[in-house]
Amino acid sequence: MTRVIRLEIDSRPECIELLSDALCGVCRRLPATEIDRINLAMVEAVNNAVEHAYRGEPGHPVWVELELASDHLRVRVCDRGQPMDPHHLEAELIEPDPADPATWSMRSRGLFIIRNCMDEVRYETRDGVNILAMNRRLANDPSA
Amino acid sequence: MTRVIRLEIDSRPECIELLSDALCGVCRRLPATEIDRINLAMVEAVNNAVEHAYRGEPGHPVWVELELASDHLRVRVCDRGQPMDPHHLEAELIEPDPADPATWSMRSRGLFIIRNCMDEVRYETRDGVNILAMNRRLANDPSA
Amino acid sequence: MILTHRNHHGIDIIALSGRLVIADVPEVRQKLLATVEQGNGKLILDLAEVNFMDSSGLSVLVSAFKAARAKNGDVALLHLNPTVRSLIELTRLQQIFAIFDDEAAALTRLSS
Amino acid sequence: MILTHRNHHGIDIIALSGRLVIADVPEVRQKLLATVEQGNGKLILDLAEVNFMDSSGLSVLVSAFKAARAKNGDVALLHLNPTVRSLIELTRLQQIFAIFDDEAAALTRLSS
Ligand SMILES: Nc1ncnc2c1ncn2[C@@H]1O[C@H](COP(=O)(O)OP(=O)(O)O)[C@@H](O)[C@H]1O
Ligand SMILES: Nc1ncnc2c1ncn2[C@@H]1O[C@H](COP(=O)(O)OP(=O)(O)O)[C@@H](O)[C@H]1O
Repeated sequence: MTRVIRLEIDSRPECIELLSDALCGVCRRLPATEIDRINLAMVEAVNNAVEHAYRGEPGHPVWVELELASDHLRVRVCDRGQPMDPHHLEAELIEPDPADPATWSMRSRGLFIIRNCMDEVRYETRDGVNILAMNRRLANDPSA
Repeated sequence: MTRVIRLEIDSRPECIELLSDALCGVCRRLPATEIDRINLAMVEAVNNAVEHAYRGEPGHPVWVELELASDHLRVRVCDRGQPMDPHHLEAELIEPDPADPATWSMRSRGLFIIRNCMDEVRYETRDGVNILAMNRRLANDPSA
Repeated sequence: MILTHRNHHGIDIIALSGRLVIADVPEVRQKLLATVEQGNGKLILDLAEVNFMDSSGLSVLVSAFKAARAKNGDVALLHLNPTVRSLIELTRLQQIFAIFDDEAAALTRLSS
Repeated sequence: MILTHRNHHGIDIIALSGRLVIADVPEVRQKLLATVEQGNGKLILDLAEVNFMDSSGLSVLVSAFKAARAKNGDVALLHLNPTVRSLIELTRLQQIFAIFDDEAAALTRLSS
């Protein structure tokens, strides 16, 4: 049986923790390492919606749809801000080299982290809503 | 600093647990007995939205707004179904009497429970949205 | 929701677990009413593993009580955790349910 | 977010706690950069009490590292819990940060 809950906050950094807390509550039956990676992927996607899609402006909705099924958890992070160039999704990690200051990058790790935490990641814009849809296959049924 | 998160489900009984889990996650810093009573009040209000406002029909939105402040937690349970006669809010508990089968009531405890778990309870309908607004004063800051 | 069902000298002992809420009410109500109907109407509900109950859960307990009384039986509640106990006390249902922490005591009460 | 700050023979030791995420980044970045600026650029970050970090938290660590290197200093990370450690390793930042489970070892490294 598939069940869905939608979590919505205002685009303010201090509200992102509420999404984390709600997600961790909803996922409480999963193993802790599984919750950690799903939470991290969600936080990175929400950070991007707040920072990039809305350019750090508060007063806009960011919402997360959690779809719980017996064998997967789908997380959709949605905003109505500026769409992302989907090429960003494929960017590779810059290997940090202690001898080369140019590799000491302060940015561009979020989407790499998301791709590594989740099994499938897609981005689309539909009717003015940007959706980063992530899927995680599960061994343990989160609703059992 | 006041923060708000909105939690939304479809009006199906099996989704109500997701609201409980999300609420307990968001309130995790409160004492367990405090979480219990806030959760119970929310569940009773959501039950009523699903059972009465939507007459048990799935396919309609039920949402909960949680407003966390340093000294209170406000919970608003909202639906777009049939409004409630606000007099129900004042109904007293029927004292169960082992000698009197007429007092073995199967219903009418939800709103009594809500009033007892929370410090203030109000009901209003605005622009087609029914809102059961509940407030709980807190000794411990849930966001600290 | 239903954990186990056993019968001890004509007294049905049913242990529930998890949440006793609207989503589980139809299944649990049906099970309890069928048990009362097929048995003597003497029922012990072990709620040790029930960690959350709402008013729809209370209504299931009351409907089992009604059915049991119609057969001159009774319902006893066993092993309430603090959350469930405070809900029962808030709604004064301890006035119609016998409540025990000890199964032997509940059995003695229902045997009499 | 900042728990404590002490100085041990010219090496700054800062312990952070809780979540190191976007909401906390401005405050923490400012504190770390001010510490590097006022000190020798030798910094130990004790992350024992940090239970969650995102990429904005990583960026703060990297900006402290850049500032420290600009003064010929260095940054060592101490007491990573498994969640934080796996994030550091996923993003290969263990290639630029010295990581220790033992404060004495971190102090020895930064003293050299
Ligand atoms: N939701 C978004 N909307 C618009 N642009 C985005 C979004 N997410 C990411 N981007 C763009 O993709 C780039 C890489 O994102 P990311 O890997 O998360 O790292 P960072 O956000 O730290 O730069 C960002 O710098 C930004 O230009
Ligand atoms: N959200 C609602 N919308 C419409 N009617 C409601 C709503 N909530 C409660 N009611 C009415 O108030 C009555 C008492 O509600 P309650 O105390 O929760 O007990 P119960 O739902 O078990 O009857 C219900 O039987 C119903 O008639």
